[in-house]
Parts: sequence; structure tokens; C-alpha cells
Amino acid sequence: MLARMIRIRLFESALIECQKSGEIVGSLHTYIGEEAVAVGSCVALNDDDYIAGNHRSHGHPIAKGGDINKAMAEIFGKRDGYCKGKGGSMHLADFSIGILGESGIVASSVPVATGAALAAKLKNEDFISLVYFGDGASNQGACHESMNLAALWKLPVIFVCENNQFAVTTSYKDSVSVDHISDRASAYGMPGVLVDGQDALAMYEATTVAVERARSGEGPTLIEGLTYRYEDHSLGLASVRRDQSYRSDEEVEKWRKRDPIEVLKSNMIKQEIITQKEFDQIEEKEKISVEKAVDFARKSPFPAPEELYDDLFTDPIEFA
Amino acid sequence: MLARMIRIRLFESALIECQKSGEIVGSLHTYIGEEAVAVGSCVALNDDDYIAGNHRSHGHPIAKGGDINKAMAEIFGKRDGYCKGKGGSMHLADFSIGILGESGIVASSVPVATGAALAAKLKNEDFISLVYFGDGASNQGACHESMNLAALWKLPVIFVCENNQFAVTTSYKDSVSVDHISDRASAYGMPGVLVDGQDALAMYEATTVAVERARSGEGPTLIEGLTYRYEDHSLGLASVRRDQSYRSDEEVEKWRKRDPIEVLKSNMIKQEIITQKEFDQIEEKEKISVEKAVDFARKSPFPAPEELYDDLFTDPIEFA
Amino acid sequence: MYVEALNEAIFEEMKRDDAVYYMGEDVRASIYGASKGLFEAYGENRVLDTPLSENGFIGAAVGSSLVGMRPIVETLTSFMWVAMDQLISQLAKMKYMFGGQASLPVTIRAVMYYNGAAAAHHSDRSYPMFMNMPGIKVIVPTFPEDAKGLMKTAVRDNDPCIIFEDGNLGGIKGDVPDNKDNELLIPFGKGKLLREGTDCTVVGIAGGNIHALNAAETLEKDGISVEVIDPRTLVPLDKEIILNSVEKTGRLVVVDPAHKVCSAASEIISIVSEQGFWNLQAPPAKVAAEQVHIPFTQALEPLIFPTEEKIINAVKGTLE
Amino acid sequence: MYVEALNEAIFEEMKRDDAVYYMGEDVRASIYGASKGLFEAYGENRVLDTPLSENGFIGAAVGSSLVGMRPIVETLTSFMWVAMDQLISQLAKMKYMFGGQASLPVTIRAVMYYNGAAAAHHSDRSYPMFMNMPGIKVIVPTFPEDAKGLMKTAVRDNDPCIIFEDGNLGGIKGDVPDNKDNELLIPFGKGKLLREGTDCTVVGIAGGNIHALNAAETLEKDGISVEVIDPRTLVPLDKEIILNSVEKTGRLVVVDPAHKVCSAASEIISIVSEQGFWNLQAPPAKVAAEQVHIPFTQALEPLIFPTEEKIINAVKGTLE
Ligand SMILES: Cc1ncc(C[n+]2csc(CCOP(=O)(O)OP(=O)(O)O)c2C)c(N)n1
Ligand SMILES: Cc1ncc(C[n+]2csc(CCOP(=O)(O)OP(=O)(O)O)c2C)c(N)n1
Ligand SMILES: [Mg+2]
Ligand SMILES: [Mg+2]
Repeated sequence: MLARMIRIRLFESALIECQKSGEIVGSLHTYIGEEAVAVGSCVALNDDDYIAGNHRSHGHPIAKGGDINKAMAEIFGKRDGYCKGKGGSMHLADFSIGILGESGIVASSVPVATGAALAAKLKNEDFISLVYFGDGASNQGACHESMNLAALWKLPVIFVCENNQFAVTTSYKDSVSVDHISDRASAYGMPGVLVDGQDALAMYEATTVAVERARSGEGPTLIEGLTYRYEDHSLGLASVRRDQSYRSDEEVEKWRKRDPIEVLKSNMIKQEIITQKEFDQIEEKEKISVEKAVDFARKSPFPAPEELYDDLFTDPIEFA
Repeated sequence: MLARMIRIRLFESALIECQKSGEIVGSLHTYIGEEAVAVGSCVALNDDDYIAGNHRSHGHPIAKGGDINKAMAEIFGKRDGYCKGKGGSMHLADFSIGILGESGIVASSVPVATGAALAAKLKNEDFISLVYFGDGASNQGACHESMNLAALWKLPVIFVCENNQFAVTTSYKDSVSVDHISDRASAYGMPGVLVDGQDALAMYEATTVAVERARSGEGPTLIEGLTYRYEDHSLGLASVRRDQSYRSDEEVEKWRKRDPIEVLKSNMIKQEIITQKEFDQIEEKEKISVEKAVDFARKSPFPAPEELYDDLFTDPIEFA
Repeated sequence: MYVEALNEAIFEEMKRDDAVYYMGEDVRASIYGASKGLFEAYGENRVLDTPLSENGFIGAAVGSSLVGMRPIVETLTSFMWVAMDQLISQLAKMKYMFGGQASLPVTIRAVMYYNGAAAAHHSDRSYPMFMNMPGIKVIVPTFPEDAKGLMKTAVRDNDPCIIFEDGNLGGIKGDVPDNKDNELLIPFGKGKLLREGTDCTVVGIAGGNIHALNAAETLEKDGISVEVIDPRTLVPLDKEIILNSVEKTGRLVVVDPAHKVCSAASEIISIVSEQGFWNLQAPPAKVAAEQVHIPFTQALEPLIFPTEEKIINAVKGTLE
Repeated sequence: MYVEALNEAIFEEMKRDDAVYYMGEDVRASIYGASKGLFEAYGENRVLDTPLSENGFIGAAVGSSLVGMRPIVETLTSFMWVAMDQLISQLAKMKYMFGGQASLPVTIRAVMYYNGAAAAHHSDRSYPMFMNMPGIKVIVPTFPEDAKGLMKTAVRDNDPCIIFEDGNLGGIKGDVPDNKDNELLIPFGKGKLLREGTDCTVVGIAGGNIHALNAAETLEKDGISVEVIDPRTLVPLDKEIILNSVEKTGRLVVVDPAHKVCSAASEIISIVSEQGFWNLQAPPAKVAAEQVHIPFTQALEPLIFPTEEKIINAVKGTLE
């Protein structure tokens, strides 16, 4: 758990550097500050369970155990990336380990994940699916339709709302007409749980309950992890101005002080599960693996022009 | 109130005859059995308030005081119809008296009506808007988005769900994951009221409360009128088979026994507001006006071929 | 008959492969005919009645296909607007975006009701829009045999397929060859020569072919020999059969029931103009739907669509 | 500059008419630039930050326009998929469907980000689809002056307008004439001659014109004289200016950054082939986007779009 959280943090930090140096292009939506939400929930899943995510998209696959070499290469637009460079930062996916992909259109992967859960039901298999979406995304009709469908058909899906309190510059208080997104669960007849999203163990526990419920055929759960993003909404897109006036420096500082990695670490040290030294070792190991990933990405070739039309259809179609 | 309910009933009955005789084409979604919902709610509105509706579309405009000559001519596809014959049965509208139109795509007029209410707020005027949609339609994302928006911005809009218990052949129990659609109001922080939709006075009262709330700037209300449709989902569309196996004859009979016109009539007779004789007079008068409407529709000319492109744009555009 | 042929195809494919399931609104009651008997034969885990949430359930179909299911989804073209996000952002884009990892064997039956007094909200023919977006195979069968054979191919195809079924062909009769071995599989991208001729090539789309054949027959009496070609699929498009025919006849008329601007007809004319320019002996001509919404009134609606007469005039125009 | 010109237009129109208001996501913070200063100038009743519910708030804009408001809505083309129902079923169809009763002065700013590593979910250029659907005016400005003048015309127009703003033009400089009387109003349906020439007509759409002008300049050095025409609006389309130019040059190349199948380029070529056939001295040619999704990697994305080089080759091809 700790290792994966550190991995996400270091992965994102490396990306920020690579973006500054001009090695990577496009926009980056970093997950720094929110690591406990993805990791705490993903570790409650089995390897053959599915997840789907959104534009803030590096934390989820890493939390599910994704290969950071491939993830890094993808964000570099290289051929050895998860999607051969075709997806990029917002569209990481690894179908081989149940990562059904991140979606740039907000809330758009919510019906998709619901469909994976539908498959479990139709096939009578016991895998489940879990989907991440933001506080902003919760206002999309796709969430309503999926939650109704999942509750009605008792589908084994877990809806995890990452409430980092803002959609770009808009506070969830100005976009959601009730106090908490989890309050909406009752409108579908499913449990809704508000969880401290800075506490990975709390996320783990809430997800475990939801997993049991899903696997035993009782249907979906809505989990809201209250969290915070440290960085701007997105980095790199020149046209998105870095207007931070929507939140105060003090507020950011306040949240930074309850850092999810620190929370978990001190918890584990207190419970004598690890020592500071072990923590440092983990950190060191992750640092090296992230450095290797950057190296891997740098060395990977770009796709060749002939590959442009590959992967559009199973067998290529010629267009006039 | 009674007169309008009788008018709807007779109007629909006349249409059924005209459809049988082949005088009108296309499909008809009749409102018979549900008259109390539209009439009870519409009479709580002012003339300059707005309504919008759906495919089951004759009851709403008549309840708002629409001209049945124009409505009938429209359904006959004639030039003197509300929409010059271009709209037909599913698209009656009379902007001059606040009828912003019926929509064939279910739930699609819910955002539109919300927008009319937004205009009231932006203009700082005190008209309100009210929208009708079905139990089936309540599962559309458009409802979620509109209800959130309306509650968030405290818009003067009333959401009236006509729960006639089926969407074509699908029971709302098989499409809505909670017991009642009005239960969903809490997910938006607005009042949700379940009303006996066969009782026009109950509808009137519930709507009056909602109207006051809306006009005083407190925001939207969700009203669910529990009702029943007597006829098939739609009449006329040959390809929609008249499969009634989704509900029993006994169930239909049971509901027919609590006919909304009878309920209101006996109520009014008991309270000595009207006599049987007065009721008969009203009925007779409405009968004549509906007959006149049929006559009007029959005599109205069809639009001329040159009118095909009229009304697409304010000033015609030539297409190659 | 067309609808029966589709029904046969669906039955055969559901029997052949357990992963195939059928979903849509009121499909158990089979209100539109093509799913008749399916529920009785395959039960509730293979035949799903959905709530009125097209974006939600089409997204669920997409998600289920990612994990091994092969959904067939029934809807009307006009109801696809509410589901455009799942159709475009996910169904069409996922495979490419994820570098080929996703396999999306989804078949969508998009029924087109037009020229039947269904008015603007129920008369869409949106295949040109889906031709503009990469990633979806676009199928437009005219005859029962093709409907069956293309449907079976679609279900077995690993890419997203939308079958645009022309509602005016529901009653079209035609022999469907006996196939005891269930192997009436018609390949995509292979047009069909419906009638040989030497003076002018007429390419017909969906119901357009019926009028094209009638026109050809009438023109024969005037000594004009028309070749009629049905491309059967628009993505992929068999441009060879069209270019070869124009090489022979030197003339081209395209008959297309969709709106004429940016239509399939525009596309075919542009292809022939670019690639068969030197064979053209006269300006190519388009007989497509007028660029206006579909009015309800029968005084106007029939003016919009291709007719035998319009085709005859267009063919004669190319021979002047 | 392009964005500043839009900003000026919006300011002027909001000043001129109280009914004009501005809505979208994070528009108060003006993350994309064009709404800069609006909130400060016009306040919360004229500048609305919306929840992430495009179908809901675009529908609300539509509804408000029916009762006297003149909304300007900011979004990206890629976010319009979730709002297609309100855009098509309501915005495009309402006026006609209701026989002209509705007036829909809605202006939608649809920004197109492409060729900037935004990947498949954020790079749509969907104007051909909106050209296929009647009822919406389609505006594609290239130069700051046109962006301003067409925006002002759109806001005053009583019909639905979508301005497809090419994100690649954000930094394009250009003089915008001084207009102390606020009357830089550019009419719809009037193309602009960007450069006179005699050998080949190049019609450019949006950003395509920049490449077209560059190509023309280069070709001039080879003694090839290219006429460049910017239609500026696609609905209505100034076909005269194109047909007249082809009458002079005998040759046609269309440059279109949207997907090539069923594109605006296909449409323009089909029009010229039908109506200017006898003037064409060589096959017309299309330089449009490859028919594939937009890959993230910069090794592939630039291959997709029109370039100076592709245009030069196409022009030379028409002269062989
Ligand atoms: C349908 C749609 N509308 C708008 C956007 C642009 N957009 C991208 S991320 C974002 C904010 C999302 O907020 P939230 O869901 O809370 O996720 P967060 O970024 O906070 O993690 C917006 C508006 C989009 N990608 N998709
Ligand atoms: C988006 C959409 N999907 C499907 C339909 C087809 N359809 C028309 S009415 C209807 C049932 C509607 O049920 P409900 O909302 O309960 O209204 P009711 O007919 O019972 O009054 C259906 C499925 C449609 N018109 N629009
Ligand atoms: Mg957020
Ligand atoms: Mg109903």
C-alpha cells in the first residue's frame, strides 16, 4: 500500500520535471495529494477485478499494480507505452490486469465500468468492477443512469467518487446541490459512505465492505473519498491559466499538512508495522524504479508513420 | 377544473375515433385516465407561467387552457394547427400561452423547462415553469442534471413526474431502483411529494405549495402523481404490438374504477359545489366544443408544398 | 420478410454463442418484432429489458463487451442522441485510444422510422454522422437476405457495428436462402449489383434501392438502361464496384434517404469525382432527403424523400 | 488576436443587450481566455459558472432562449457528445417542429483543440455532423476580424449558431478594424476571397486557410497562381463564390481539418461536381484529416491534418 502511494507520488513528480524540460507534451492531471483514495480502494480488489478511471489518470493504474515503465512510455508518446503512444496521459489502460482504461470525457467511464459488472452477472462469475470519478463528474447524467441500472440489477460495481473539492476552479459546493455526493446513494437504494480520503486504511476498509457486498450479489455501493489535489487542475496546457484564486494558499497548506503518505506512514510506524528505515528503503526502491521508468520511456522508440491506422479496426479498412 | 378534465377525455376519445376511421395518421399516446395530474397541476399556475411536456401530449396543453381547435387541426396535420401541421400529435405547443411544447424524446424537455425557470431568475421576473415527464423518463440523465441545476440555483421550476406505472410494457418497479421517484428529491435537497394522481384536488394542493415555494425563490419541487393509463401505450403505430400481457385486465379494471373525473365529480357533488345536472351541462358543452374542433380540423387546409422549408430558419437558407 | 430475417439471424447467433445477449427497451415484449420469442427461448440472463437510459445501457453494453460479452442492442436512431457520448467517446474511440487492447464486439440495431408520420423527433437517419467518425462499421441492408447475412456478420465481428435498419423495409419480402449450417454470412465492404445496365449507374442506400429499382424498370421502357448498385455497408465502402460501374456507364446518381448535406451521397459523389473523374460524361446527381426536419403532416413529409420520379428525373438529367 | 477578438465581441454584445448572458464551466475564472473580465464587468446574473452537466445546462440555455434570453455558451466540441440530445432534438429541431413559434437565439462557442497532443477525447472537429442536421448555423472563422464579426452576428441572430473555433488559431494575429459604433457585423453566407489566383481554387476551412495561404505563397514561386477562398460559414454556405472561382480556375482543392468521410470537403466537392461540372478541368481534390482517431503521440498526430505540403501536392495534382 505504502509502496504504491509513494510510487504514484514519485511518478507524478518525475512527470512534472519531464514536462518542464519539454520532454513530454500535452496536459498532465496529477494525482498528488489523492494517493490514498486510489491505493486504499484498489488493494481491496482481486487481480481479476476491473477498474476504470478518468482524466486524472496516473494514480489509478499504478494503484492497481500497473507497470510504470509502460505508463511512463505512454505519457512520452512512445511505442512501448501501454497504448503504443496513442492514448497518452489521459488514456492509460492495461486490459491484461483489469485496467479498462481512463477516460478524458468526465463520467464517461462510469457506464463502461457498470457494463463490466453486468458481464460478471450475466456470466455468473464473481469478478467485480470499480470506477473512479470526480466531484464534478458526479453531476453528469451518466452517473445517474449507471447508478440506477447498477442498483436495479444488483450489479457488482463500486462507484468511487474522488471528491477533491474542485472541478478545475469550481468548488463542489457550487456544483452539487446537496452536502455530499455520497448522500445521493439513497436515491438509488444503495449504501453511500463518506470516507476520509487522506486515510488509505479508511478507504481500504470502506472498499472491503463494498467488495463483499458486490461479490455476494447485493449490488453496488457509492463511496465518496474526501481529498484534495495539491497542484493546479492540469499542468502544461498553456491555455489553461494558472488561476489559483479559487482557493487560498492557507487552504492548500492545511491539506498538505495531512498528507496521505504521512498519515499512513505514521500510522504504520505507530503500530510498529514498519520503521522509518524501512520506509526510507521503500522510498529509495521506488525512486530507482521511477528513474528506470523515465529511462525506459526515453529509450523507447516513437511509433512509425505506418502505424497510424493500426488498431482502429481489427482488420484495416481502406478509406477513400 | 372539471371542464378541462372532461375536455381532455372527450378530445382523446374523438381522436381514437378519427384514427380508426383513418382520418388521422401516425401514433397517438392518449392521456385517458391521467387527466387529474395535468389539470390539477396546471390550474395552480398563472397564465404567464410556462409548461413543457412529452410524447403523451394532448392533456398538458388542454390543461393549460390551449385551444382545442388548433390542437385538433395539428393532429390532423392541417395548416391551422398549432404548428401548421409540422409538429403533429407529439409536438403540440402554444408559446402565446406559455406552452413551450411537447417532446417526443423522453425527458428531453426537462432541461428546457429548467431553462425557462433560469430565465425568470436572470430577468428577475416572477413567472415559473413546470415540466411533465413519465416514470420511465425519470431514469434519463437529463432529469438528474436538471434537478441538480435547479436545486443548486434555486430555480422556480416544478418537476411533475406522471407515474402511470409503465413505460410502454416496463413496470416502474423494474426500471426505478427505489420505491418512488419522489424519493429521489432528497438527493438534490428539494422536497419530493408523492400524490394521488387520480385526485385533481390533491394534485392542485401539492402544486400550489410548490408554486409558492418557487415564486418565493426557494427553488424547485419534485411531485410524483401516481396514476394509470387506460389505453395501450400508443395507438396506431402498427409495428407496436398491442401486447397487454404486462398488466392484467383486473388491474386495469381496478384503476378504471377510481376514475379521476368521477373522483372529482363525486367530491364536488358531495360538497355541493355542483349538481349532477350541472355536470351533465358541462359535459354536453365540452362534447359540442370537441365536435366543433373535429369539424374545424377537417375543414382546415393542408399546408402547401411551398411551405416545406418555412420555419426552419428565421430567414430561409438555400441548400445546394 | 425483413424483420423476420433479422429475428432469424439473432436467434441463430444467440444459439451459436453464449456470449451473445440482447438488450433494449421492451424487447421481451418485442414491441418492434425483431426480438420475438427471444425471451421465451433464452431467458432473463440473455434478453434484458432496460430502463429508459440509453447512454447508461449502451455504455453498459460497451463495458460488457470489453470483458467477453457480445451484446446486440436495440434502439431507434432518434434515441441515439442521448447516448452519443457512449457511442462516440467510448464505443468508437476505445480500441484505437488504448492501442488495440480493447475488443468491442457490439452490434447496435438502429431502426430508422421515416416517411410514416412520426415527425421530427422520431425520423432520424443519422448514418452520415457515424460515417464521419472513425471506428464504427456502418451497415445499411435493403433486402431481407442482406439484413440477415449482415446481422450475422456483425454479431461475429470484433468491432463496433451499427445496423441502420430502414423502417420502411419492414414489410419488404424476399427469399432468404435456406441455411441449415447457419452460414449465411455476408461480408462487409462488398456491394451488390442489383441490376445491370449501361447508361447510368444508380447507387442506392437502404430503402433508396427500392425506388431505384422501380425507376430502373420504368426507364427501361424509355430505352434507358440503368445499373443499380447497393453498397450494403457504408463503412467499409466498396468503392471499386461503384467506380467500375461508372467506368462503364459514365454517369452517376446516388439515392440516399438521409439529409443531403454532408451525406453518404455527397461522399460517394466526391469519391467518384476525385477518382473516377475522367470516366464521368455528365455531372453526377444526388437524390437525397431535403435539408429540413421531418414534418408530421402527410401533405409535406413525402416531399422530402427520394422517390421513383425524382430518380427518373435525375437519371434523365445525366443523359441530357 | 483570435481569442481577444472573441472577447471583444462578447463584451460589446453583452453591453448592447441585457438579454445576452454567458455560461459555461469555469468561465468566471476564464480558463480559456475568451471570457476574461466578463464576470468582473457583468456579475453573477450575466456570467454563470455551471456544474459539469453539458446536456443539462445547454438545455437550460435553450429553454431560456425561448423566453427572451440570448445565451452564449462556452464549451469544447468534444464535450458536446454528452449534450447531443439538447443540441439536436431541441436546439436544432424546435423552431421547425413548432411551426416557427420558437425563436432560439443561442450561440454556442465550440472550441476545437486538435494537433496539440490532446488525444482522441479532446480533439473533435464535429462541424460536418452539424451540417448534416438541419436547423443550426455553422460558423468557422479563421481570422480575428471574422471571429469578432461573425460572433457579433451570431449573438444577434435569432437562430441557433455554433461557432467552431479552431484552437490552433488562438495565437493568430490580425487587425480588427476599429469600430467605435460597435458595428463590425459580418453577414453569414458570404465567403471571403483571401487571395486571388487563376490556376486553381483552394477552399479552406478554419485553420485550413493558414496552410492554404502558405501553400499559395510557395506555389507562386513555382509560377502557380492559387486562389484561396474562405467560406467563413458552412451553413449557410456561399456556394456562388466557390462556383465562380472554379469557373475561372477550372480546378478545386478543399482543405478541411475534419475527418474526410462525409466532410465539409466532400460536400463542397459534390456541389462543384454537380453544379460546376463543365468548368472542372481536372479531378477535384480533398486535403482533409485522415479517417482515424487522434493519437496522442506527436510522432503520429501531425500526419493526420492538412499541411502546406499536402496542399501543394494536391494543387500540383490538379495541374498534371
Ligand atoms: C464532459 C466533459 N466536460 C468537461 C470536461 C473538461 N474537464 C476536464 S476535467 C474537468 C474537471 C473535472 O472535475 P472532477 O470531476 O471533480 O475531477 P478532478 O479534475 O477534480 O479530479 C473538466 C471540467 C471534460 N473533460 N468532459
Ligand atoms: C430517449 C427515448 N427513448 C425511448 C423512447 C421511446 N419511448 C417513447 S415513450 C416511451 C415510454 C415512456 O414511458 P414514461 O416516461 O413512463 O411515459 P408514459 O408513456 O408512461 O407516459 C418510450 C420507451 C423515446 N421516445 N425517447
Ligand atoms: Mg474534483
Ligand atoms: Mg409511464
